[in-house]
Amino acid sequence: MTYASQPTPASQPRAPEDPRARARSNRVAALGIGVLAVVLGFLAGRFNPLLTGSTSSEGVKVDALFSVLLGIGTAIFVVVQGGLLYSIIRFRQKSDDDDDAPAVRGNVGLEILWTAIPAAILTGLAVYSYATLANIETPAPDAITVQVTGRQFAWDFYYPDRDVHSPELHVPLGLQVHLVMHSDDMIHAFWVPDFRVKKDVMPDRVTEVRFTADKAGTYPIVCSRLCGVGHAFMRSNVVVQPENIFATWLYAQQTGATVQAGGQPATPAAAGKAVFEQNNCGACHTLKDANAAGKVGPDLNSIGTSAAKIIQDPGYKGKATDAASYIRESIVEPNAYVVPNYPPNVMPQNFGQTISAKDLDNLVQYLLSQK
Amino acid sequence: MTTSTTSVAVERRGWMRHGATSWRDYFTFNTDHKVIGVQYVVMAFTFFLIGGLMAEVIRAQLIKPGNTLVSPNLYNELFSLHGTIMIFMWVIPVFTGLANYIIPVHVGANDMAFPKLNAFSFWLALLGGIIMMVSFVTGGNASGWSAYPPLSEQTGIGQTLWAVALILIGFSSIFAAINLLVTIMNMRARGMTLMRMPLFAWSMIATSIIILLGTPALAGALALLIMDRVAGTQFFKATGDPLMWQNLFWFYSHPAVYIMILPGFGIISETVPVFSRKPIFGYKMIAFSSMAIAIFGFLVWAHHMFSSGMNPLLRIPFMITSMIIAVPTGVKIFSWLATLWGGHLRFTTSMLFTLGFISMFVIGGISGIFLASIPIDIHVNDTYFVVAHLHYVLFGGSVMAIFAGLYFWYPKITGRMLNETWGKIHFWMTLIGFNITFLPMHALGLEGMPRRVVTYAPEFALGNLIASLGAFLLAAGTLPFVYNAVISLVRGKVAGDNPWQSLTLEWTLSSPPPIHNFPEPPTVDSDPYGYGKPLVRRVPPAPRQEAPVPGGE
Amino acid sequence: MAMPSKSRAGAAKTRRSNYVLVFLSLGALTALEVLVSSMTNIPRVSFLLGMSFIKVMLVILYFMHLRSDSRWFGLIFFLPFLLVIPLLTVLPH
Amino acid sequence: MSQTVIVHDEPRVATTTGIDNRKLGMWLYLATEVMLFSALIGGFLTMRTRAPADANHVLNIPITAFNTFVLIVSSTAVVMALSAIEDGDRKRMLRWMVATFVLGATFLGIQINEYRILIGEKHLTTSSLFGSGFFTVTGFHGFHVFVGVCWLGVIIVQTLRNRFTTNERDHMRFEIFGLYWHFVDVVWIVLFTIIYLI
Repeated sequence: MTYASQPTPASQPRAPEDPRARARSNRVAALGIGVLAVVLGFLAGRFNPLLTGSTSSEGVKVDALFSVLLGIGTAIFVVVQGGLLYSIIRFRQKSDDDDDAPAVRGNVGLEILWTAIPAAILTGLAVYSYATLANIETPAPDAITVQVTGRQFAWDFYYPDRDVHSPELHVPLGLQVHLVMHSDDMIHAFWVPDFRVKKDVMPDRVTEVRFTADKAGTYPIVCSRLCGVGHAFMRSNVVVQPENIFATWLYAQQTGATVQAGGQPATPAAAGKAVFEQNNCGACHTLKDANAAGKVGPDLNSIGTSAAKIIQDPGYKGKATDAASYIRESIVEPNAYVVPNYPPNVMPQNFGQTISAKDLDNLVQYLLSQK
Repeated sequence: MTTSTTSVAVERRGWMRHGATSWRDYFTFNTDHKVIGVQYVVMAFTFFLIGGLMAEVIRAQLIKPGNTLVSPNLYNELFSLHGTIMIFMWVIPVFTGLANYIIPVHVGANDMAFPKLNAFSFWLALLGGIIMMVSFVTGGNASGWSAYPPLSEQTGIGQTLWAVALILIGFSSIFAAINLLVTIMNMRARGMTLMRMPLFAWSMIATSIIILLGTPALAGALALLIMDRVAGTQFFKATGDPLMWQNLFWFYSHPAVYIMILPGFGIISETVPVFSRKPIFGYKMIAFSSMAIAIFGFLVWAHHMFSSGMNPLLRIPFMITSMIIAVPTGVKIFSWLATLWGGHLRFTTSMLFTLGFISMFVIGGISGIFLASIPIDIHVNDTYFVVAHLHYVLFGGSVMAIFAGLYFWYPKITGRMLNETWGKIHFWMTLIGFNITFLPMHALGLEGMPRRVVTYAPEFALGNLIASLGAFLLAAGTLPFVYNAVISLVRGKVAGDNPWQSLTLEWTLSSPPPIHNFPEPPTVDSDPYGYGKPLVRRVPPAPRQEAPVPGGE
Repeated sequence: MAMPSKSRAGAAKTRRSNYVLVFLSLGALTALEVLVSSMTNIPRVSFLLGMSFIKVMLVILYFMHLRSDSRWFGLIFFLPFLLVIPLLTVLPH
Repeated sequence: MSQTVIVHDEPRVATTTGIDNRKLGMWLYLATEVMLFSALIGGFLTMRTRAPADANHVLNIPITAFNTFVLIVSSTAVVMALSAIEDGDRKRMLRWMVATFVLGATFLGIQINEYRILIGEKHLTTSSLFGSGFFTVTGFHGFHVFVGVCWLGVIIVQTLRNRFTTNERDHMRFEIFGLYWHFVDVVWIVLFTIIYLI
């Protein structure tokens, strides 16, 4: 038995069509598809509708690279889809035809061509990408350094020169910012979509990222690496300000911090609210006073009164004896007692280490005041 | 053996079975490659439905921002298991199943090289799948299918079960790969040199090599993860090296995307010439490009880590290899286009899925080039752009190819034709639903929507709404196929031996083929793509001296 | 089958003396390794890796018969090492 | 006994490459094992570079060198048994098989004793990066030796019951076992150098 013994319906050729005219029209069509690909590719690259308007000087270069890729990608797209469409329309088997097509098994020149041309294009893209990469990652001598700490599910930005912590990143306009990043727990990723910068924040090593904001405004900071239950809520903002306003802000933070450290105006509850915001508790918990609407963990709107009730509950397994100690326990050791209908192991278990004792006291006082 | 070899029959060997006469035989430890093939396909399709259901829940949750259909923890478990199931319990095993059924017949063998090992592989995969589902019930993997530590070291007990299940499935897949490789290398029909093999066999060689050399790296990484979780070692903890997981994981999981697409390339290389009534264009280039992908596919893994904390200098060589790997894939696409060009195209459902494959896969391939470019990848890594890209490759690519193959071989496997009208409804609903679902995701990712989020900023509402509606259409589109596949078993038109007038060896047999396939050993004197005028049939090939293949082919 | 039963006994005899030779070399190398591992005035690591490599090759070529067996086996067995090199280069970074 | 029949209905057709299917399959499996151990060794080396100070000085090199030697002797015993099969000498075959079995078991015994001492000295998987890597990698290797010893045990029992002889088919079965055993030996040669000596 061989392949050759296959039964194939043999039928007489249909009314003859001039094969040369046919081949010529196909060649013209192929050429047309090629021209169309070049034109549409050029237009797509020129008017790139998908990734434009970055507000950092690095991002603008990324957008330019994207435009080139989009142009080339569009051209490839048109070649293939055009070839497909033309074949579907032109080479459909006629209903009265049961015959095979002329056998063509290959064409060495063509095959070399469609190996070599893509290889050349891709090599070129690799070189261009590398040039862009080297360009956007070049350190500037006058860059200002901010230390970033990621933790479930909040960001902390620390300005070492002024000893200032902030839950939002404030940066000066037009100056390169050098972020030195580290994570307290999981892998997070620091991403500012408008700046086209992203870098993982690792628990075992320090990573860095650099950008230069070009336009004043407020842009979202997104965690793009799955880091646990509150991952979707791990967001913050980067505020780009003219240099003098930035300096004023930084100074205000510094003195504010000093005043607080001196324990003058801020009540413990007011300070606790700052701690609440700094740790992004609102990502998971609802608390009207702090404009928080998280749905992952229990509602904290009347925790000041409900805490006392919970410890009376026979189902309560923890060690707390009053409302304050219950709130403290829930923050430091969340698995001691998990409110019914909420899953365990969801709330980070290291707040006892990451929040200072004083801040913790203030946070407990603040929550206690929510009646 | 006294059993007639021309009719379907079943042999009993102790508690084992070989062959099937009734549906009950499909629930036994059966050593017939055709039975095992069907077992694989049916199991995988069941998991496809389960994974698809999870996808629908995910899309329902994302239909509007701030939706509370599922809790964030359940959401994380859903997309983690959706990914794992679709990859390890659907695409990989369904290809293993099709290869199991087709490859021995394609190369002219009576069964696989190791029938018992073959059956063992199937039951091991099923066991792994069941453990995977159990892990979901016990509070499963909530760290994504890529399970990055340290997060995956702190999730529930189900994560350990998940890892155990993956190791079992991995070894099942390794054994299947060994089986296929030995079958193809060692059990070919007389006259079937390597260059006369069907291209599906070539693609399975490449796939099996990747499975053989890649899967153990994943098994090793999973073993270390289990050690971390159970025995308190520190490989991936913050005191150890979390990045090492990413290296080991992607060392397998990037080649794994080729495990999931190369068999699809093989199927397409079979259907395109049959339904174009033309020989495949550039046989050798298609075969060699599969092998090139198999080897170079191992040298690109770190492009998944361009924005991680890896050594920045190491990114450059990986960018270059990631760009270059697109070349052999492009060669295939152009070769298929050239096969279509000037053919006599027959638009059966199988052909529609074939054309859909080429069209959709190209889009995934192009967005892949964007991802290979480090500066772009930094922006879109771990965003919906990647979600769009991977679904264009794996759904628009692999799944379309799977359906092309299922419509193509269903008549051979069951002896009956699938209904073409329902088939076309299936195709158009799938194609349209698929594009509505995943096309907007490109834009969502570029504009700043990260992946694996239970909710999102209000500005992404429109894109997500469209995607969710498309996903419902896509899911509904699967129903005609299920109906068609079931109803055609009894009501379908009788297929006959060779409904498509194809030249590969399986079509020389009855439908379904007899228990030991070939009543007499077949002999082959050309590749199976001798379609077209002038008819080359019965004419010996040009007296060009075929060089003997080293190793005594 | 694969192994035609030609002069099996004769071949076995020459093989056996080879086996003893390989065994002696392996033993000697192991002793040498222990000796080298405590020395400090030589490029210790390179020496140790070199000796380990020789031992591995001895076992593979003679005990596993790769030297005389089908080329396919060599291809199959050494192909993974092509991939191990990049993996082990990247991992500790 | 129950497992007798299966053997004879496998068709004896010549293979395309002329290589026995099972031998080809075993070599392919060994390629997989190469990658598995490379991943594990990669893990060990990474732990080592991360914490070079957690050195291997707690390990007992002389005893392990002896253990390495035990494994080398066992490998030699396997090839001796193989050549006995080729000579059709059942008695010599059995003797070398038992020797291999005993040597394999000795290796495991010494390794377990090493673990016992280390754990007694509070060197655990949890205590350092070196401990993590050491126990995982050597443990995996020990498991492979254990599988090999069990496999050989089955062959020896079958030999005693005259269901494993010196015929050509069983020759191939033993050769395949030998490939596995030598591979496990090769892995140990590498591990001994990387973990203990360097």
